Amino acid sequence: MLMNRRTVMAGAAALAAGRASAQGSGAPIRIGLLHDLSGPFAGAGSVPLFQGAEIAIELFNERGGVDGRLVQAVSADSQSRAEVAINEAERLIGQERVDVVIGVYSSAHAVPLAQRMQAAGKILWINSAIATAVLKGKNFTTIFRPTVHSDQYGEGSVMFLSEHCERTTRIAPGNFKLGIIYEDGPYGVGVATALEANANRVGMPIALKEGYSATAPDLSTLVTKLRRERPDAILQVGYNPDITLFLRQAKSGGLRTRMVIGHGAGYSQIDRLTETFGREIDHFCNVDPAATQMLSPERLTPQARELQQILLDRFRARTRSNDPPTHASMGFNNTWVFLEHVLKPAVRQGGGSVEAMRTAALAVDIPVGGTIQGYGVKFRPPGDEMAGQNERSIAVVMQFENAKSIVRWPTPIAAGPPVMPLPASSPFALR
Amino acid sequence: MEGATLSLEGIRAGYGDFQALFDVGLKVSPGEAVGVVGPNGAGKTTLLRVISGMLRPKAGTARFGSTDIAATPAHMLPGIGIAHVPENRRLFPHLTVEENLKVGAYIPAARRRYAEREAYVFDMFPRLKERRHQLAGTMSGGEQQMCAIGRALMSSPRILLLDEPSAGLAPLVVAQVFALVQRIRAEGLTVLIVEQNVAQVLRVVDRAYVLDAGHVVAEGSSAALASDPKIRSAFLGGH
Amino acid sequence: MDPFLLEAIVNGILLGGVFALPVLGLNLVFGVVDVVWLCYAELVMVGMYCVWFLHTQAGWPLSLAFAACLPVVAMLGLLLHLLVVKPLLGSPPITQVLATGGVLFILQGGAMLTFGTDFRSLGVEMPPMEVGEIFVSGTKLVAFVAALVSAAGLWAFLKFTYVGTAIRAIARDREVMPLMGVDPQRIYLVASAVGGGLAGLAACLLVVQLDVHPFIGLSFGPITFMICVMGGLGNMLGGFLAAFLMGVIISTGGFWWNTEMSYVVAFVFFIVVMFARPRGLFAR
Amino acid sequence: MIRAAIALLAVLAALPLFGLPEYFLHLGIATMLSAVACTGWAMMGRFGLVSFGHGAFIGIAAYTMALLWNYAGLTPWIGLPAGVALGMAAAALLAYPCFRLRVVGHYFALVTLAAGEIVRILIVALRNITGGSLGMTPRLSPDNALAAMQLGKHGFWWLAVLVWAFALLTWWWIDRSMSARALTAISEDEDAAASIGIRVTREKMMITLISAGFAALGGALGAQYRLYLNPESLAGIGISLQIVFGALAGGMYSMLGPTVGAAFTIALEETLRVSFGTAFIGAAPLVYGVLLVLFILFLPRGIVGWFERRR
Repeated sequence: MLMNRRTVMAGAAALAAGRASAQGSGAPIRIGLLHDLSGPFAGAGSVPLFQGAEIAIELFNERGGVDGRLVQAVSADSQSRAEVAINEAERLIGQERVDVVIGVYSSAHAVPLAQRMQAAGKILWINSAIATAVLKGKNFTTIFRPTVHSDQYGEGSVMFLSEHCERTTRIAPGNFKLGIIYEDGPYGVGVATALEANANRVGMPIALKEGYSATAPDLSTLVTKLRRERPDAILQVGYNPDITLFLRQAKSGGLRTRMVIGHGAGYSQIDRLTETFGREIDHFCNVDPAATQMLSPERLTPQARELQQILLDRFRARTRSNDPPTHASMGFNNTWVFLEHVLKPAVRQGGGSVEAMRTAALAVDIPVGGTIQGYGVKFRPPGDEMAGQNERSIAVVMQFENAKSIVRWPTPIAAGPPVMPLPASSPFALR
Repeated sequence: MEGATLSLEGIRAGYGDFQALFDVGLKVSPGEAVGVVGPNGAGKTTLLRVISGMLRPKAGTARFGSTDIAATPAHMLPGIGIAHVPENRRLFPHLTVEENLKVGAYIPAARRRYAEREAYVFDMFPRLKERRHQLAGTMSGGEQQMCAIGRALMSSPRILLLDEPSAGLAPLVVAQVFALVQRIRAEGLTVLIVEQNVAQVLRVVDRAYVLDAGHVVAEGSSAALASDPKIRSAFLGGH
Repeated sequence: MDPFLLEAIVNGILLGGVFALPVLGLNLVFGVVDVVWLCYAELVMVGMYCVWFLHTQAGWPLSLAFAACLPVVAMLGLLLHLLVVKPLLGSPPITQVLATGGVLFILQGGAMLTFGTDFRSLGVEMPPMEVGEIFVSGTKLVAFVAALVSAAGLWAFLKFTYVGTAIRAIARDREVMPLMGVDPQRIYLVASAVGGGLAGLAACLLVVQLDVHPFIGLSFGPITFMICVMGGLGNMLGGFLAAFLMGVIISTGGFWWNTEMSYVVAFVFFIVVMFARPRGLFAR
Repeated sequence: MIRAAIALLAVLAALPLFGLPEYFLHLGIATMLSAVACTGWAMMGRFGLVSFGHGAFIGIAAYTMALLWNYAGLTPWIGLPAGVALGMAAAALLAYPCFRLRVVGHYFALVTLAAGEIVRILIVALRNITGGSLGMTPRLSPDNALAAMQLGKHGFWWLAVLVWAFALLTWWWIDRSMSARALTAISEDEDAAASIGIRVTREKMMITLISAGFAALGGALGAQYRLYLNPESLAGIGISLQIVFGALAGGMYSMLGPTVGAAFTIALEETLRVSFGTAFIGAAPLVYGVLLVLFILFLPRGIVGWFERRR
């Protein structure tokens, strides 16, 4: 019998909490958690994504699960390799007999998994993989993605710049040159494509658009080319080791510009960036779903506010992190939405069948402010071009200031106008 | 360094299933020059390889002074005074002459006397001194043979094993090489030389063994062997 | 000349400096022991973790951490030789290569277990230098000079010491070495230790430029092997020059075309070189 | 012997009918197809022709097949052979100059490694056609699954058994041909072989093409089975080395060696990952590496080679 240690431990811990047994009836509900816990993606955000999901399940069980039935997580490691992800999905649905798999960090894994899960008639709940192409035009019915998709990143940074560039830099959007650089994985390519499309839409010129491998040992040529093209803003899409390498080489290569905008992944790990660059990254911007601590609690519903505090306390206690990465919020938030708003009603009303979960998912209607990341949840229905995508997900533009992130866009929820262009104190600012 | 006697008794040796030497016995006393002659494939090279530890005998004893050769790792043998100039010289062609000599002086005792030994070798082979910075592989065959002998002499050996020093050399050069051998032995160094060129070698050695198909078929003083009609007819062209 | 192109070329040469030390180490081990260490880049990774740990976690001064890294990785090279390579000396090359490939997994897995999968950064930096319109990273320049100095040191070791000369000799003819009183096994040990030490040295120069994580070896491992082969396996000077050639090709390829395709250019160039000079660009 | 082989095939073919769980069916298909690739690799590997670039041929074959289907609607039943042919052509293009110009040993291994990486990067870079690193999925055709070679697990199981048997049969046939003896002679001493009239380049080309062909066949079928293509797992260093590991662990000198190796490495990877689970990240590759080294040290001729020697 293949038995997962973590399964046993999670189950035992939940039982030890003891609240359930009193009310309890019924077998535990098994749910697959699939993340990259080893390999390059692990350090690029997949681990906090997993930890967030675990905290959500732990909390859900402490609160009694679904009328006493606890959720039992069966975790699996896809090792940053697509074929391992496929094997694990086969094992989770075939051997572990789960009806739901939650997680999936990389879009390259989400593509085959979505297809496989749809064919097997199981639910895939994508917490992170953001490439628009994962869902677009696929007509999936059992695949759901509560988080943002790559087109929204592109929209976020281009709209943000076009709203603010003329006022702050005296350059009209039509003359404000962009330099787009991206890692050549699905995430980088997806966001970069959206950036280009949005820039074309608002008429912003693109001075350079170039991909690079996230494992490249040197990016100085890219720095040289950017220096030649003199973009007014540099938009980077990358993981951690490559953005650190780029920023380091950009600084020593004398690259200067008016604004640097990152797009999640590497740029969402502000602790890590601060560790390396200190305050030199102040006033850089980052587009991402908001990490929960960036949102002022009064903008959230009381329930969301409570969850926000629980996540922050528990995540900090677990990892001694100063500023939990966005992925922790994503993992917790999206898993919580599933447990509370899909699983619970589906078990109560439909016996927990896949069909009941599907119906429950399509019925979810959480208003803006109702989740800890600020966005609401409402899935696009079957037949829609983006069926399964949360239409209320939002990517916000935030700005780093002293190791904290402050929301700057969309303007209605912004905590004030951005600091732009980069002030003279920044080593990346134009002189 | 004082002399030591090399003695082999009942040596059997070969490669895999192939046996090259059958119960070979041989003795070289200090200060002697001894030759081993015989046709191609008689096992002459194998014999030298046994003495310098490159090949382990399957049976028999091999001693140099008080050392059991068969029980000593090959790389320890230069330390007790055995120097082997192998077949085809086996120089390091991409190293300079001087560097080849330096490798020859690798053992600690030789390193301490490097300058002295180098002067000795350069005195014996003035050509090597001229070409000390030249790559060994770019020299003529005779020069390479001198370099190989010089390399062996760097370790201050007590016995010098020479394998076919005349192979592939022009007759004039062969004469030069044998003149050198004569000079070396005149300085008191023990020499064991393996050759196909029987006429030449018998002129420079005191005694010789005749090896054929892995067996010692004759032995004696070089004068006796040179006049032995059987040897003459077998190896010296029969006149 | 276009100053930006010039900058790309300079950057390529500096990049060559990054490749040069691992190439030298790999070449040394290959030339002497006749075995390719597939896990060489992972030895560098261990060295980088070593410096990172000693400096940021144990609080040692950087110079001391550097000094400690060398013997640690040299030791690792020795162990690799004694435990894995030595028992396989008589085996076909593919078996040896694959055994060191197994060590690659061990080192990656060990690093994950010990340090986790996070990216670790040393956070050391030097100001850039500006010459005309060209910017040169101070860190890279220092690393480059250090690589040159180390290469010169290695050259002197090989040229002027008895062991070094024996190392160069053994690369051509290992059977004859015992006749000179040289124990090949000891030379293998020395070469493995020096090869490991070079990986440690490379780690010191890399850790100030790149973040370390368990998979960092993938970034420069394959290209290192190719450079080694391009210069001629066992040919130290050839490998050293090929490192700079490859650096410039990647850099200018990226400049004229794009960063992604620069590696295609480099690999195609490598294959063409192999066809033209099957024993390496600088084979004698 | 032949009877035993037929019986074994019959048992294998019947297995899915006895309700083998889906996950094991999945692993079985993956194992057999990977065994085809490993067997292909070992066909040349055992003669001292070590390639680190079989991923290149797999990538070319798989993408050709899928692109023909998605863009031209050509069924994979034709697209697969076409892709395999193209993969073999690439192998010829690479191998011919190598053999003529005497690029051998480590040099040959590294040239093939570079070729694998080139194919991988090109697939990534040509993302407008290939989907880049996001990968691509063959267009689904539920109404016409058979023509589209979208067979489901049982169908693919039988297809895999068939292809695997074909690979072994080819091995058996090579072993009995003159070529095997010629190649053995070549691997021992190329010049000597040439001097006794063996056409060295021709023999080497032939075995290389067969080898590349089987690797491409196994790999491309695997992609079709998963209905997903990805440059990382079909081209480049990762897959190329994986094949070599499998072949070597099982034993590249015996007919069943690569198969046993493929089964062993997949089983080991799955077991380690599942049993260590998510508790000790890094333990699985660590143990995998340790076992691999121990295997090579103590079973240098692989698992099957070891058994053969004991017999």
